[in-house]
Amino acid sequence: MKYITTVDGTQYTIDINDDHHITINGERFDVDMTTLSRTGLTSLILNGQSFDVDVDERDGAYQVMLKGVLHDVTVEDERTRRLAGVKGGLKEAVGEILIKAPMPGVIVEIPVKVGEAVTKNQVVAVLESMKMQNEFKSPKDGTVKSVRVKPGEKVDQNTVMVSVA
Amino acid sequence: MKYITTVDGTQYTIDINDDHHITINGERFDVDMTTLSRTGLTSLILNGQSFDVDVDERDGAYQVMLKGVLHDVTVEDERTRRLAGVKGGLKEAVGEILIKAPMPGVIVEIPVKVGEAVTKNQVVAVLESMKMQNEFKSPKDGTVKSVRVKPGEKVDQNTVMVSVA
Amino acid sequence: MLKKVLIANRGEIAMRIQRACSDLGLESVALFSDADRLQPHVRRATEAYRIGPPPVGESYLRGDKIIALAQKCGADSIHPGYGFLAENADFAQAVIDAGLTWVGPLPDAIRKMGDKTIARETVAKAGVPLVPGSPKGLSDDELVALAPSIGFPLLVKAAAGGGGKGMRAVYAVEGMAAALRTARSEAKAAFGDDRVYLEKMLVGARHVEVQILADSFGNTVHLCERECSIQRRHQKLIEESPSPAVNEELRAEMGAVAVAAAKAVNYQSAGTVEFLLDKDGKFYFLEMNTRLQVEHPVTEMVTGVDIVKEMLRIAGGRKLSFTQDDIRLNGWAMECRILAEDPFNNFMPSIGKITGLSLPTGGGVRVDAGIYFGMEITPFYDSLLAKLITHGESRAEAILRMRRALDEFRLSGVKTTIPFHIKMMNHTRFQAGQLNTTFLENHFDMTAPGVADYKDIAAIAATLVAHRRHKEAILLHQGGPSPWRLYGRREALDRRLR
Amino acid sequence: MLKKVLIANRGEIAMRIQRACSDLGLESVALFSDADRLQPHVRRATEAYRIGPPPVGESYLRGDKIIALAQKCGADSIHPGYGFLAENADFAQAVIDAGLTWVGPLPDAIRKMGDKTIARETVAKAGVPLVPGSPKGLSDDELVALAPSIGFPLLVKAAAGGGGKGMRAVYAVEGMAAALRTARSEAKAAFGDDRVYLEKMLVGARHVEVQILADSFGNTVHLCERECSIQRRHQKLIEESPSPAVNEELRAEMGAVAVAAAKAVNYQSAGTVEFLLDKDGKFYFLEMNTRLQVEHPVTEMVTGVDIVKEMLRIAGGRKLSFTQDDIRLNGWAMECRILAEDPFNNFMPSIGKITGLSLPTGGGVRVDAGIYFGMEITPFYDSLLAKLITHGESRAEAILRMRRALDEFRLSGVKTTIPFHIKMMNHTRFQAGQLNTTFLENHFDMTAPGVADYKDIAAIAATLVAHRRHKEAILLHQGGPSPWRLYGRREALDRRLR
Repeated sequence: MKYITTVDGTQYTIDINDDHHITINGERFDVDMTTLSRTGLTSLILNGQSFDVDVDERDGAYQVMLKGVLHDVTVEDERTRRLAGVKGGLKEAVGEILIKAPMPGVIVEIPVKVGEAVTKNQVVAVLESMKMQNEFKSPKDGTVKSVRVKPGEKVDQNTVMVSVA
Repeated sequence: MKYITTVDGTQYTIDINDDHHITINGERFDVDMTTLSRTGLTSLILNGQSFDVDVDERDGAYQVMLKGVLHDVTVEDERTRRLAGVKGGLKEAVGEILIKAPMPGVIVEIPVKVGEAVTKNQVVAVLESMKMQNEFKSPKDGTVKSVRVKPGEKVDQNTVMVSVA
Repeated sequence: MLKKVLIANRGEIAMRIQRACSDLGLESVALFSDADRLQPHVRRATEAYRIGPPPVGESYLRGDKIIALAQKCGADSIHPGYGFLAENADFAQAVIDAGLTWVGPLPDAIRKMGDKTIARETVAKAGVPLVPGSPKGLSDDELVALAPSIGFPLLVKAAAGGGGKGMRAVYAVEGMAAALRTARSEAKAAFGDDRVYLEKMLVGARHVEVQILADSFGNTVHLCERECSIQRRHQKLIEESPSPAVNEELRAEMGAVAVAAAKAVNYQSAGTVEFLLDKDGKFYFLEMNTRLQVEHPVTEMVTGVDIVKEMLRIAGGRKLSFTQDDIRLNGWAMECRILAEDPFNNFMPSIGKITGLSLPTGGGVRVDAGIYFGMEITPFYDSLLAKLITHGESRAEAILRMRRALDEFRLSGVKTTIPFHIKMMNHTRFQAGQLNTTFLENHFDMTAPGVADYKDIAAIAATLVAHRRHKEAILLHQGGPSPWRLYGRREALDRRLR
Repeated sequence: MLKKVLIANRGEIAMRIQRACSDLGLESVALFSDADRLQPHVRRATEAYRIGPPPVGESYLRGDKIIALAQKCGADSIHPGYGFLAENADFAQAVIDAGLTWVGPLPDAIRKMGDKTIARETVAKAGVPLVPGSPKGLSDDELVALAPSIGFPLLVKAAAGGGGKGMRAVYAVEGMAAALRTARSEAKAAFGDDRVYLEKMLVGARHVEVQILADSFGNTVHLCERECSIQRRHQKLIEESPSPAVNEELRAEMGAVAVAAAKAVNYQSAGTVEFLLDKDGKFYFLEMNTRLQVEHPVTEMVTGVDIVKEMLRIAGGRKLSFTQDDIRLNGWAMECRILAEDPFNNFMPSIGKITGLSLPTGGGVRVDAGIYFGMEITPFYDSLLAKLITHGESRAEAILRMRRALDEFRLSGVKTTIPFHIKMMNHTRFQAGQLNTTFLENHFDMTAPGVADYKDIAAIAATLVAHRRHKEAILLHQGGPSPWRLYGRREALDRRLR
């Protein structure tokens, strides 16, 4: 099976020949990847080179932690890609996106208003927690759909602060 | 709720008053026992004394590991005990008991025959594994019901060697 | 000697003190808030008592409750650890007034060193160098006249101020007039007080501190220096001993000054005198921490002195069992603070459950931690999960060992600073020991590409995971939705896909 | 110097060697059988290759495959660890013949020390004391005449024998005739050879061994002694350095003899000369182990020498960087072997999955292990899971630290020797250092009551668990059988019953 995989902007064509062989950009490798059930512990041996990796999946995108470096990875299988006519790169988030507080804290500032147009990476909320101020950014270009908290308000974990569509 | 609990032959009367108080042989204690889900990690604080315990249950009997000492414990609730008219102590195992190899190995000796009367703790099988000879004893007085392996035979884990009824 | 020590703290430092008590054959008593019921310091204790709900104001800061508890359980002393009540002179006094032994310096020493102005005046009298500057409240003309004798670059600072407001850097005498004007107007606006003063700007200075131990018989010994220049927003992240910038001569000089500072406040117990060390090898007093410090293990590794045990011995009225001449440096030690913060996301604190944990082990590696598999990281306390300390014959070996220990350290479920430390250990400027307190701002970029590029490996790993999910999905579609069956299938699949 | 080392071993010792390579900046290559695919030594390696199926004869003992692999992957040397091929002279020779460096002694030294008779003859010539005895093959009359000069008690032993067959203890000359008669007839029956010989019986002797390091320039240094008297069926369970029975004078004497024994076979690399030390302070050669030993860390802790690093340096053609005069003992170190064996059940090997794991940490504690949460303990390899090593200022402190480290060491899913070690650390005779090789048979009872009696606590813990199960059962009865619901309920119940 063939995949088009993009890592931090660089694109690779990967063909999984069988359980123990892959071809990446035309080069063939012996591969042995084993995951210990329910621990997330993944060991990859590639032509004898051993790597301990953490692979995290969220909404179809992958984050791979490898030797202390975090990589953003997208994987598309070739057929799906052909059918969809996608040109590569990360798909933009779609629909209404809820920006939640990842931990309890106090809202310091909400620098946007409902209906306001925002650009990707524009700060939409500032939360203070564990003695630190943390900024939250819009994941895409769009419009602020709702503002659900006020400055000074104490919020629990997972409280929706702002939504963007 | 009241329990009659026997530890290595010594009997205790324990009354669980509520989630935080118990009475043992008439003496009342503050108790705080917490188990971390799915790790078996149990912490017991009794009038401020802290204990890390491992409690293992098998067929209604408990093994408690505490400060490096293993205790055999039986717990009976008072009502059941009264109804059954049991006089205390470990209940004898009943029915046919299968004596299995806990690990792969080679049978060294089966010093009993089918139909032979055996006493509790009499050796019924000797298994060699990891370069060591290990003896297996009858868990009760009874009769050898079956001998399913021969000296020199290689056995897998959980192979039934002998059964006693 | 003491018999039973109440440890008024939590986490790794509570474990650390508990171990020292155990090594001395002393009993110890643990405290816990409701959030900490299953913390190792509680489970490993012989005695443990609930102190209150999770917020610190209702638990670990409740000095009254802590003293009452100590009396109730028959403890004869209290060790405060660091943070919480450790530098609270009133609490120390209350402990003593309750007839208990305070495992720390006398309240008077805490008070004097806790007030920055009194501290500076006291140590200056003892001959400790301060950052050169002017008195507060002079006129513009007086300040301009004084400036050349302090030397450029210098800072104009608001007398009433803080937080950078009313502060201006000046690089030559020509810039003085403008800087004074804007600084005064900013200070006036911010604090209603336009008085300013001058302070020498220490460019490229290092944070170097000296560990002190003093008994109640007047014996004061220093245990050489630690360098803690790798800081982010004044929070230390990496510490080492000795400092790459300190030679034998400077070590003796800084040590003598630190001992003088401690003696100036009649110091007892363990304490740390912090200095800024400039590029020319001149050093200036910053402050004295009147308690055990987070980074004390690096000093223990190179001197062989168990600082917490010594604190307990001193509090029990013992004399120091060694003199300055007995202190020898052996090799090099380094400490990385493993925090529950996300280095890829501006060090944002991370909470959650620890779903995977494997600590580094082996020779030359020490871990001081208060964590466990399944532990919930709550937002109530600071983000320090563990301290990873390595020791080697040389600084290079300590770094090599740190690199592999970081590689062995696996913690999942919350984000940690491990990737930050891996990047630091591979940083050539760090490896060369060219450190200063602005290292992170000026010489470090978390997103800079690493020595080696493993993007292709990341691509393969993610693709294989995606491929397996795909296969699983097909299998699931064919099977039913029973979670048990799913579990069985996953295991079978794992095996097949090896 | 070496560049790339293939490590022909598994488990904790493979990890240990990997770390030493990393500390020296050397590359290393790991091997694994199918049973070991997820072992830490494989996952932490930069390079790892499958060697074969789980049985050792098809994997770790396949010297031919190992050498071929080393050549294929460009390794320039092989470190054998201990066990497996470590003392196989033919393998060592094959490694050398293949143009690779053998990280160990020359094959000739392995061969000479591997043959008991040649070893005894060789070291005797170098002045090393042997257990006094008679030659083999003398007549009854000759043996009776010789006996008083050897001294009683003594053993009559079969010349062809082993395993206790044809062996008799004799306590006075009157018993000689009968003992010779029965020993000869037993020997004849067992081995078809009735020749016997006499050997002095060493009552209450200790096992004391001396660590040697020798480079290829003729420099041979000893790193003082280890005591390993706590053994069960000749398997060491607890080791320490120094020995409580050895003073400075005896240490120098045993050290010099051990160096002479090593020089007698032109020894290079790390090795250990084992002695029996009797109650009168007389010591006798047992054998020389021509490899790294399991218990080497206790020596590392007290001497500060990294033995594995030195082995690699020596193999790389370097001179020893220190002399005998540089070796100083610092404090006391102790090692407990954590085995997958059940001390409550005659040390029966235990297999299964590690379902809970928490290693002890902190100052003065070292763990050398090759285990992980979720690991399957298989019956293919020996039962050593981890080595727990503690260091203290004194023997008492090393024991105190061991006690708390054992208390912190949590491993569930398989039975381990941790309870055995806890009992030993609390044993007054052990604490007093009154050790000998029959300590376990004569002075130890695993089922003897402990210092304190916690039966009431065990009763309470089990009763509370039973009570909760009871409540759960009622809840379950009311609910459905869905495993998901059960899981949710259990969590809710855990919380409610706190």
